[in-house]
This record gives sequence, C-alpha cells and structure tokens, in this order.
Amino acid sequence: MAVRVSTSDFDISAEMARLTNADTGIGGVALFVGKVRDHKDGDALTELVLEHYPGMTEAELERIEAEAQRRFDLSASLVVHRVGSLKPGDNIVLVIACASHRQNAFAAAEFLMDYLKTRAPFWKKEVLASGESHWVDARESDDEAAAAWQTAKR
Amino acid sequence: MAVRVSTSDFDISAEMARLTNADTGIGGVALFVGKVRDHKDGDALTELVLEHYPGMTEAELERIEAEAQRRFDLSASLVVHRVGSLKPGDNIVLVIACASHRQNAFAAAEFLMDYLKTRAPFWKKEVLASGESHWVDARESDDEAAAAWQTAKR
Amino acid sequence: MTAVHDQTVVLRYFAWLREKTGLNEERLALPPEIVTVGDLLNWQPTRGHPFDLAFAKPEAIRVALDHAHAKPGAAIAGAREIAFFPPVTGG
Amino acid sequence: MTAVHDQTVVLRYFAWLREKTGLNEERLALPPEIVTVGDLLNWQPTRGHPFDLAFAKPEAIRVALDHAHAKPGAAIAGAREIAFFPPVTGG
Repeated sequence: MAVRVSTSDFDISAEMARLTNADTGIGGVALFVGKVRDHKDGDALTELVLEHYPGMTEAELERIEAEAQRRFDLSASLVVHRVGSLKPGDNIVLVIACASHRQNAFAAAEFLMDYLKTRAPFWKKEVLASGESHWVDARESDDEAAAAWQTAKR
Repeated sequence: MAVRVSTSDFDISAEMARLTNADTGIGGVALFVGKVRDHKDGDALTELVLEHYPGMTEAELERIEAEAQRRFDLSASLVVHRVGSLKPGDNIVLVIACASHRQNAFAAAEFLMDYLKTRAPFWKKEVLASGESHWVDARESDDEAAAAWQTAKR
Repeated sequence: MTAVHDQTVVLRYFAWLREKTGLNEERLALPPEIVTVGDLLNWQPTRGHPFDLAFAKPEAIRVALDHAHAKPGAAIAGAREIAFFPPVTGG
Repeated sequence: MTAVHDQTVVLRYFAWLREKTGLNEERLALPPEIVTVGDLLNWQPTRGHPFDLAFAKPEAIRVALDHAHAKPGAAIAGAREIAFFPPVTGG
C-alpha cells in the first residue's frame, strides 16, 4: 500500500514488479494509466498544469487506498499522481491493484480512480493552442461514479 | 489492435508505449496482468503448463478484440498470452485497452478478460508439490461473467 | 449439397482429450451419416478403445470447426479441421 | 468548548481561489461568531476586495479542515489549517 506525488514520470513495469515480486499469491493485477489528451472539445491543448495540496493529497490518497484495501481484500496497491507542467501524451496518474482474483483487482482499480477523481485535492489548468487557459470544471459524471460505490453491495 | 501468443515474458511499459505513442487522443489506459499463483486450494503449486490451439487461438482472440473495439470505441488494444511451462509469480496474460475516457478503457479490459477466459482455446495443467498434476476445470463463475455481457446495455 | 462427397477431415485433440486418445491429430473420412457436431460426438466412443474412454462424457467436450467454436447442432459439412477439447481455462 | 479561545488559523487557497485572492495562505484570528464551515464561507466575501469576488459563489467552493474534507455544517473549532478550493479535478 503506497501513495506518491511526483513531478517526474513513472515506470509501470518497475512499479508493478515492486508490488508483486514478494507475493506469489497474487493472481490478478489491474492497472490504470490516465494520460494528457491533445484536445479539449474542439481546441488543441498544449499544456496541462496540475496543482495539488501537499499534505492533504497524501492523507486523502491514503484514506482512499485504505478503503479500497478494506472493500476488495487487496494484496498490494499503489497510487502515483504527477503534478506540475505536463504535455499531451504525458502520463498523469497510475493506479495498481493486486488481488488473488481478477474481479477484485478490477473493481479496486476502478474504485481508486473514481474516488481519486472526486476526493484527492488535485486541480487541472488547461492551456490551449489559442493561448487561452482555464481551470477544468469538475464533471458531474465523476461525482455520480463515486456516489455509486456508496450504494454498491460491497 | 493486436494479439500475440508467446513462450516468453512481456514488458508492460514497452507494450503500452507502443500502443499509445502514436495517439495523444488517448486519455485512459486500463491494463490487466494475470499471474501464476503459488497455491491451489491447500496445495503448493510448482508449475503451470499452458497448452493452446495454434491458429484457432489467434483467430478467436482477434474476434474477441474486434468485438471489444466495436462495443467500447477503443483507440488501441493488445492481448498477449503466454504458453508453455510457467512458475509461480510468472505473468500469464496481458490485456491493454486504450480509450478517450477511463470508463470505456476499464469496461473493455474486463470484457476482454471475461471473453478470453471462456472462448480462447487455452488449457492449464497444474503441477503440485506433491507431484500430482491435473487439468484445471473451467469455472462456472467465468461463464457467468462472460454471459453477463450479452445482456449488458452495451 | 451435392449427393456424394468425401468427408475427409483432420481431427485434432487438446489437453486431456489429447492425452486420453494418445493423438495430436488424425486424418480420416467420416461416415456419411455424420451430419452435425452432435453426431460426431456420439460417434467417437463407438470407435472402441481409447475413444470409448476419451468420449465417455460427450457433454464435457467442446468442438471447433475450422478454428471457430461450434454447438452440437452445427453442420460439419465443408469443415476441413475439426478439434475436440475440454472447456477452455486460459487467462 | 471552554468559554474564550483564540481562533488563530492558517487559511490556504488553491487553484482559482489562490489566483482570485492573490494568496497562497494567510494567518489570522477568526471572529468568535464563526462556528461552522458554512459561517466561514459566508464571512469571507464580507472582507471586501478581493474576497468579495473570490467568494461570490460560496456553493462552488470546497473546504478542508486539517487536511480532511468538511461539509458546511462541520464545526471549525480546533482546526489549525483551513483550506478553500474548487471541486477537485485530478486523475
């Protein structure tokens, strides 16, 4: 169980090996990588600036990860989130969930992303090719995805 | 879109980079890695032998991948499945699904795994520490997971 | 379908069917009365040892016609390669 | 709660709240009548420029007490660091 905030990129193979090497009871590993897209609606995006709240970010990610561990009986998990200036194609976030079986691994990775999107204190500012820049609005669909876990069976 | 059957291991970072480098419209990448577990019920497992049906395997994986592409509007995808003699902790299968948004990426990766488990012609033989070996029985829960997609909304 | 045609096919066996039959594959001409996959599954155990044992439970056996899954009702006419195997367990 | 205590806190601002207030953080003693997060959100715009503009829509602003999300009804007593920010957009 680990969380990390970083200005530099992550190596997915190395991160996964670190989580799984010690535990051959792991049968399924679900991973998610969020990436910077090159457009926002019609406009070309040239930069994505990620701000966060040091201290609270780590505390909140640890709470989210502990809840995933409790719900899905994870063998290991990791959340890495980048901050600072990113370009189209750059990685933003990595989530890894390791469990005995694939169903729990998949569910935990989705849960981690849904909660991270609605609770972890990160904010995105988009810089467009036109020179205009703006803070990204929160999406209602993300709130709904996170809320759905509160009524889920487990 | 690609499928591959291989006796050797895969490099997750390299495989993902190959899929995403050319397309900065990709916002979400869901990955799944299936691994050899070190036990079967109470018994220690020492080897897992994977047999397949060359020719049909590739044809079936391509059908499964095309169906995932159709349902989830994927930007790119990959299925790699190992065959031959594997040890506890070894990787068995890698699935990668790339889409604009995370929901489709996650759903496609789960779909690919559920269908692969019930339709792709692979068979596992487990060798236990006791020396006993046996062909693994198909799990009803896997059939049910695959069948659920047939009544799903999309 | 034209009247008479030679149903020469390659039969392939995997996993415990390969082990129980002792065969990876065989080439043979099927009797003309075999029309469906189900007919074929019922015919196999009538071939005697080791097919009687390998095909003792035909409902536990899956069949593919030319690399595609086929149900017991499927017609085998035209198939060149027919495979027999237990339910798959990959992933 | 004992009768009189000094509500000296650090207030922190993020994203467009940081830009609109022109502040990363400030240290100040809150008026004693401020009891809840909601009280605080209603008090901010009364401080005049630039807080009137930054807090013009308090319902669009989220608050954390000592690194934990807090709803408008939550009591602020005892909090040492209070943060204001828009709904989060990471991931």
